[in-house]
Amino acid sequence: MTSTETGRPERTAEITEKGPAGRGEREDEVVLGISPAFCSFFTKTISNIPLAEVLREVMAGVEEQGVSLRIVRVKDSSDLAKIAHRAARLSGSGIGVGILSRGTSMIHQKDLAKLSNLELFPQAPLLTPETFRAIGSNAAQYAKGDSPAPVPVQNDFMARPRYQAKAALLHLKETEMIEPDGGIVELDVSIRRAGS
Amino acid sequence: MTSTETGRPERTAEITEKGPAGRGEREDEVVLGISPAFCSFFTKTISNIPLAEVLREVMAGVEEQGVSLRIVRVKDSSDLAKIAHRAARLSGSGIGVGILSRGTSMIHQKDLAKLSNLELFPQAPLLTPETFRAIGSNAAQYAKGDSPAPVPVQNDFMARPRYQAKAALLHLKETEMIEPDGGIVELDVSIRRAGS
Amino acid sequence: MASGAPRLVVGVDIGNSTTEACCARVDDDGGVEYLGSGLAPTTGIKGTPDNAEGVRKAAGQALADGGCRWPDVDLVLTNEATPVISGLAMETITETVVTESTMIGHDPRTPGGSGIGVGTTVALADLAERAAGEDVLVVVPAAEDFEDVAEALVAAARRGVGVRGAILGGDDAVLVANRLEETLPIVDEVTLVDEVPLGMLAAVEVAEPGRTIRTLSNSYGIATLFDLDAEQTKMISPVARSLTGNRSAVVVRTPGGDITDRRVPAGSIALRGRSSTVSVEVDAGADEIMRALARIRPLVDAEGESGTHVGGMIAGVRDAMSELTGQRPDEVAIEDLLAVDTLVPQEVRGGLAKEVAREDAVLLAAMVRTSRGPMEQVAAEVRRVLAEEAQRVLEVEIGGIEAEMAVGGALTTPGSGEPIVVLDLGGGSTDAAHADTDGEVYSVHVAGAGDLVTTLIDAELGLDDKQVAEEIKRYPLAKVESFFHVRHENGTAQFFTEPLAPELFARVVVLTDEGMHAVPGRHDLATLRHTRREAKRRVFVVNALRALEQIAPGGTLRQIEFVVLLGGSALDFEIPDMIADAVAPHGIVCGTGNVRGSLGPRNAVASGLVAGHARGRRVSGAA
Amino acid sequence: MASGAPRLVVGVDIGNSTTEACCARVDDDGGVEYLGSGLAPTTGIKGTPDNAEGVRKAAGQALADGGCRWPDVDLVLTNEATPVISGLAMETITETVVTESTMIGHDPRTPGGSGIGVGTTVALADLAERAAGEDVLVVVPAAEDFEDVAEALVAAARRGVGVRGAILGGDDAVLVANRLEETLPIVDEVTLVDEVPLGMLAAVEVAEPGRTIRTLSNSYGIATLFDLDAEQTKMISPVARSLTGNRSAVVVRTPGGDITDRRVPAGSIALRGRSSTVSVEVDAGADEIMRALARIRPLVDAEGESGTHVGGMIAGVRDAMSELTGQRPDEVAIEDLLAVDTLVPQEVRGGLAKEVAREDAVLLAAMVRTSRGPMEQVAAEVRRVLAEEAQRVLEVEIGGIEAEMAVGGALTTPGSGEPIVVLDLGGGSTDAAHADTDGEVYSVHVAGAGDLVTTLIDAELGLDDKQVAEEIKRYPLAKVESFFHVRHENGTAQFFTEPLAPELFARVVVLTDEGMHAVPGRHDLATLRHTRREAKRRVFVVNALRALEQIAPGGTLRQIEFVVLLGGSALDFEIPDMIADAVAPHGIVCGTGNVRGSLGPRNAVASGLVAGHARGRRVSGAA
Ligand SMILES: Nc1ncnc2c1ncn2[C@@H]1O[C@H](COP(=O)(O)OP(=O)(O)O)[C@@H](O)[C@H]1O
Ligand SMILES: Nc1ncnc2c1ncn2[C@@H]1O[C@H](COP(=O)(O)OP(=O)(O)O)[C@@H](O)[C@H]1O
Ligand SMILES: [Mg+2]
Ligand SMILES: [Mg+2]
Repeated sequence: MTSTETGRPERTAEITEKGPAGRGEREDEVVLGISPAFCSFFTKTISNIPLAEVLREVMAGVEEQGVSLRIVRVKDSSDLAKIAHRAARLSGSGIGVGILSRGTSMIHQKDLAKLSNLELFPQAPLLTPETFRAIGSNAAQYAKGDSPAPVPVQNDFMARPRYQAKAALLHLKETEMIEPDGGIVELDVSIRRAGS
Repeated sequence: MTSTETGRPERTAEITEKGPAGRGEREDEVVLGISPAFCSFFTKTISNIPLAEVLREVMAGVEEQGVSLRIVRVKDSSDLAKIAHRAARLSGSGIGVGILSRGTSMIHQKDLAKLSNLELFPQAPLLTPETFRAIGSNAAQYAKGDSPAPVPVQNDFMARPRYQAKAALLHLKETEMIEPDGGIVELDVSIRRAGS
Repeated sequence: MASGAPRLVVGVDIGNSTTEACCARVDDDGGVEYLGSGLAPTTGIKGTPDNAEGVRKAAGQALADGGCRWPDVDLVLTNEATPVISGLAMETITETVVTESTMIGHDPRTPGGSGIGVGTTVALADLAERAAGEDVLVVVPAAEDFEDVAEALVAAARRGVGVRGAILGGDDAVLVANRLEETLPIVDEVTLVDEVPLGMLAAVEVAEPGRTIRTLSNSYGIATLFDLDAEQTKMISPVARSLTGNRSAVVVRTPGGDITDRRVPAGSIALRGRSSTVSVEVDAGADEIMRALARIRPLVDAEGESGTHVGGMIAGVRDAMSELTGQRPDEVAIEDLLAVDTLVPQEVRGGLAKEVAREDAVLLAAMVRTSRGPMEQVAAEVRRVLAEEAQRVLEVEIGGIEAEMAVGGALTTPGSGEPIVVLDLGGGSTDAAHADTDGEVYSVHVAGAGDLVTTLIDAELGLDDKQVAEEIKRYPLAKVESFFHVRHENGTAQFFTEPLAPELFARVVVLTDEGMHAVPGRHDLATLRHTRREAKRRVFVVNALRALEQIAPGGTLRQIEFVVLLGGSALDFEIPDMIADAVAPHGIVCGTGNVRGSLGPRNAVASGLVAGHARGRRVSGAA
Repeated sequence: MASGAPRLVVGVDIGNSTTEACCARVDDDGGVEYLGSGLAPTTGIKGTPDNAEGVRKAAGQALADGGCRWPDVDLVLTNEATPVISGLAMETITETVVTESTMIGHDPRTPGGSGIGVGTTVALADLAERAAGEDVLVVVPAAEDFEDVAEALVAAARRGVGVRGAILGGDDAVLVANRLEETLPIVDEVTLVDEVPLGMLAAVEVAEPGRTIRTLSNSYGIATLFDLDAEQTKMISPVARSLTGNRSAVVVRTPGGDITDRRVPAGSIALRGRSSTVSVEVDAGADEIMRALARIRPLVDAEGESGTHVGGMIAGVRDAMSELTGQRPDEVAIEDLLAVDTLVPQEVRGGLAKEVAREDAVLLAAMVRTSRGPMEQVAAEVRRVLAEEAQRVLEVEIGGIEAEMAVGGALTTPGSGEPIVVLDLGGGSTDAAHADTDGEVYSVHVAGAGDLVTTLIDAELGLDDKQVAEEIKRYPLAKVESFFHVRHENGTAQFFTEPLAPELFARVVVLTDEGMHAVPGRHDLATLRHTRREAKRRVFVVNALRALEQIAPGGTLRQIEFVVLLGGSALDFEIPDMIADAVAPHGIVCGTGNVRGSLGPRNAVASGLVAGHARGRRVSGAA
């Protein structure tokens, strides 16, 4: 069930760059790292959830837990582990979230090896807006020192072959959008209802 | 009672620079920041405690608590609050110690305002080797999340006028030694018994 | 018994959980040289031929440990192995039931705002119709978007509607609260929000972080808000009680609805002693049951009132015992009972938000001593199995009385002396044996030991996983605070140079011998620790004291000088200290046994068997 | 009483700690309209003319609150103010004394290494002389440098000396351990290290972080190490007990020395009832004393055995009371006692490392009702003071019986009804009043209330600061984990945008109404919380139950339907919940009062005075 099917009002993300991202000082923050083409070239995940909706849900999940969020764009990589790990290392709490344009996501922690993670959501086609809310919520709970139950991930072996080709294409495009010298920039994100 | 009076064997500090100091990753570390002329131009505190002894005691105080220590030299300032605060901001635990050549010391934490501090030892003439041990010990305890009782500081109003002139001179010299572009460098310190 | 060269003797103790063995050289004049010892899980039910495999393993270990070989064994001694089996049953005796639709707060993790709000419940969809000046609490389905909700609330408030709080289906309370113009109490995650009755007077309370609600947990607080009379206040009083300790709550006043703190008709239990029978209501609680038991001791049998919960409990224990032992259920006699009061988490019946209440329950551990088992059959099977090992027929004898052997083994603990009491803290039962200075031994078995502790931990934490409960019982706890450090139960931090595994991050862990294991669920360290220690106290401290009372000369604990703790649960990291603390005021030296100065609380009976044999040799040699 | 226009009436309740007031318009036919209320600390001892100042302040507040002026007041009613005064005394009844030089471990914060080592104590200076093969524990003065110490230990070990551990004067254990070639247990911060006897067999044990020692805390463990016989083990057993729960310990075996867990001869207390006197040993503990008291209730007076500790305690209470009231000490009668078992930290006598042991103590709270005070003098002084305010003579009357007034006030709590019990949880005493449906009131005062809780917290934590103890009692705790967040008692984190004050960093804090205050000392949050809750339970739950038993019809709590909690301690954030939990099994509705639907547990007597007056008016009007 994608968000467009639930009849949610259409929303757009207004994103402005604020300059190179620094390391956060607040211990109650989560940093969300998005990929080069997220909300720029791409506007929907592989299963057609608007990326504005994805951002909004992660933001809401974090806010409900009373934790603050910074959003950064990792311009020089399309590697999810790298994006999430860098977000974690910029985060005052050490907790970061990475999301690729196609929807694949990961919760990371600064002291973990890059190739490890706290929670991984590999099957983008199965992720719903509720999953993104839960990802934000869990990341925020880790940041507070709580012990959240991992977000349940569905597993659908049928989904893989069906989406594999599309995923490969999306990845190619994402990788094309890399700016090798772009570094990590901090973003100002505001989500508006379309037309308002 | 200074260390030389207690008949301690003479010790020297062998200090080598390892390059610009980075932010620590370990949560169980304390960073000790020393001033420009510490163990270079000066070898003793205002009350004639060898600076090698000062370093050794702080190192021992930290080690006894099972915490690790990095030592850095802040080359571009002779301001104690600045030195201690910078050390704290480089420290993985957020706890730093600053010491000036004349002995004045401070325990700082990264989130505190620069002009604030956790513990301040303003009267250098009254500090003994035991105080420096206790400073290391308390800094390490803060790093572990314990709540140490602040190190008791003596207060001797007679000491001030007696040492004031000397302190001013020392400060002048320390300030002269500043290298404005020197930044903060990480040090390798080894303390040896003289002659060994 | 022929005298002559030293003989290689193996002693074997078949326990309910563990089979222990030792081997020793016993010389002509009764001198014993212990050579090795071994331990293996008991195979099959204690006292059945299945035990032989466990014996083979434990004895084999003991021989290997002593550098001996099977063919050189002269004699194998086993304990009597009368099975003492215990069964457990638990029943809740209270149950929180919500009738009609009065709702109780369920303490969501992230309520919004703070304060207390009183008003009439109104559906979000109907909010636009409410008139200015009306006090309302807005009820919001889970599917609604937080922005829309906040907008609607703000619009209504601007129109002059007295919006006093909100009740949300989704986890949106903070999101909504952050978008309002004033601070309102908001409770969320109300799963069955669609069943919240509309048009009713209701109250929402949210406390500041770290605090608990003060008004809705006070009967008179609710009475004040809803203008209740004394009769109505009596009805609402269980609501207030069930909200105690919450950070947030909702109470809806429905004309017919209320919450009952129903006591389940648990029934009574009849305790038959030698001369009289006492009947006691189970819902009077564990203390009352144990007092009744003390009055009629020794217990001959216990019966549960048929058609009641306790009837089912006792019948269940009896059936299980009968199945295990092959005796007819009516032949099974319950010789001891331990009742323990406990609180178990249960979902509130009729609740609207999957509320969980901690209900009172009574747990009964029953101990049954079966008719003396066909020990000769066990010995025959052991003989058969060991003949395979030795490649010849081995002499296998059934040794002396278990309690005497235990005392004999315990007395090899340095520093112990007579009059001594041995407390064997096993899995199913706690066994005490007293030897006076004449060597006269008297013993008693009481129901409940290590396995009951595990069961209590499992039930009280709602784990439904015996293995996890067993680990919580056995090992200290810590909280993983970062990838490089944990904070121990006692508040000290420990740092590591290698990062901990990702699945341990932010979890409470048990520090097992094989490393840290994360404890599943959301219990915090303090709760886990409290539960663990209370379970141990209620089983082992209670049992130690009542076993000692039954066995001490004249029932006076002061007559005992030494207590030696044996058995698997004496290996526990805190049970021995708890028992020592409890008996200290009676001037008793109490500690974990150290059999033969080196084996800790293990191997007492096996060692005692060999020692008893050697004494026999000495006596017969002297004769 | 003249009937006519509505009158402005002020009700005043002079309590031991607090003076409360209200003002109301009482009309001709007994209708009451409450206008305002006020509260001030009581000035002077309750029942003395000094109280007038507090009355002026409280009543002035009430008038201001109600928008009234002094000149318009028609009548001031005060309570009877019979002083019920309570005194406290505490004595330890055990004392750990180290004779000669056996040493006990004192749990330094940073011991070194781990494991257990046994050997002969040898001074560092003499280590070079020890022969290879000898097992030694090295005793090191505080002034030695850790590098020198480590070098000496390594050198000796290389020579083949069995260096098994070390005992250090300074805080150097980890430093030394880090410089050795093998892991050895090292205990440090042994203040009186120079007094450790040399040439004696000793053992050092250090557990892994987060664990506690297992061998030296077990009597048989020590017996095994030192090869003790049963008699010697009995002697050493208090040592093992005192080491329980430590992470490290040292035990030195000295021929004559040992540790006694001496019971202080506390003496006995004679409780005189109406018909009989019972004598009970204080060191039998609080439960025994309270059981004896229940047997002879009502208490007429209590006497302590002269020449003993308790004799001194009771005499002290009596003297203090006599000084307060001006009665002769022998006229002072103790009408109730509350005994509480407690543990207080005390330095071990004869210890070598400032070891602190938690000693058993009994705390006695005594309640004395003085002969009815010269209430007319109080009224006269109140009249004089208030005349200043009103610029004319005011009518000041002594109102009805306090208990009746309290019931009257409590019944203004919404939802309450008769049969009601009022529990006034004050500072010095817990007062209960029962009114049956005929309005018959019976009351009882029992010793011990909020001030006793504060005293217990103060003593058990070794704070020696009543103000800090009072804050720990009143407010929830949190741990400051960074400059931007705290973790609350319940485990939840709360973040702040502004950094907290430096002096709060890493401390346990109380969340007072004026912000966070750091708790001095090294107690962790769990200990503080446990101490706080236990103190409240032992005073208020115990007192609530015994007061209710004394006052309930037929002593049966089931006969009570409503309990309304009043007084300062009913404002506590957890005491009312604890009492409600304790009485819930008896089917009682219990909660904090809400006088006149808005004042919470305050102002009951003051309001009751006015209500009583109004009733009188109505009756006289009707007559
Ligand atoms: N290291 C340990 N710590 C705590 N409990 C233990 C330990 N080892 C075994 N136990 C407990 O001991 C009990 C079994 O005791 P054991 O003496 O082996 O049984 P039995 O005497 O019935 O054969 C079990 O409840 C088990 O959990
Ligand atoms: N907010 C509060 N929380 C907990 N205890 C309180 C609070 N306010 C007062 N107390 C306690 O109430 C007691 C005094 O009660 P009070 O009714 O004023 O005394 P009295 O009836 O003796 O005049 C003191 O022990 C004080 O610590
Ligand atoms: Mg929420
Ligand atoms: Mg140390």
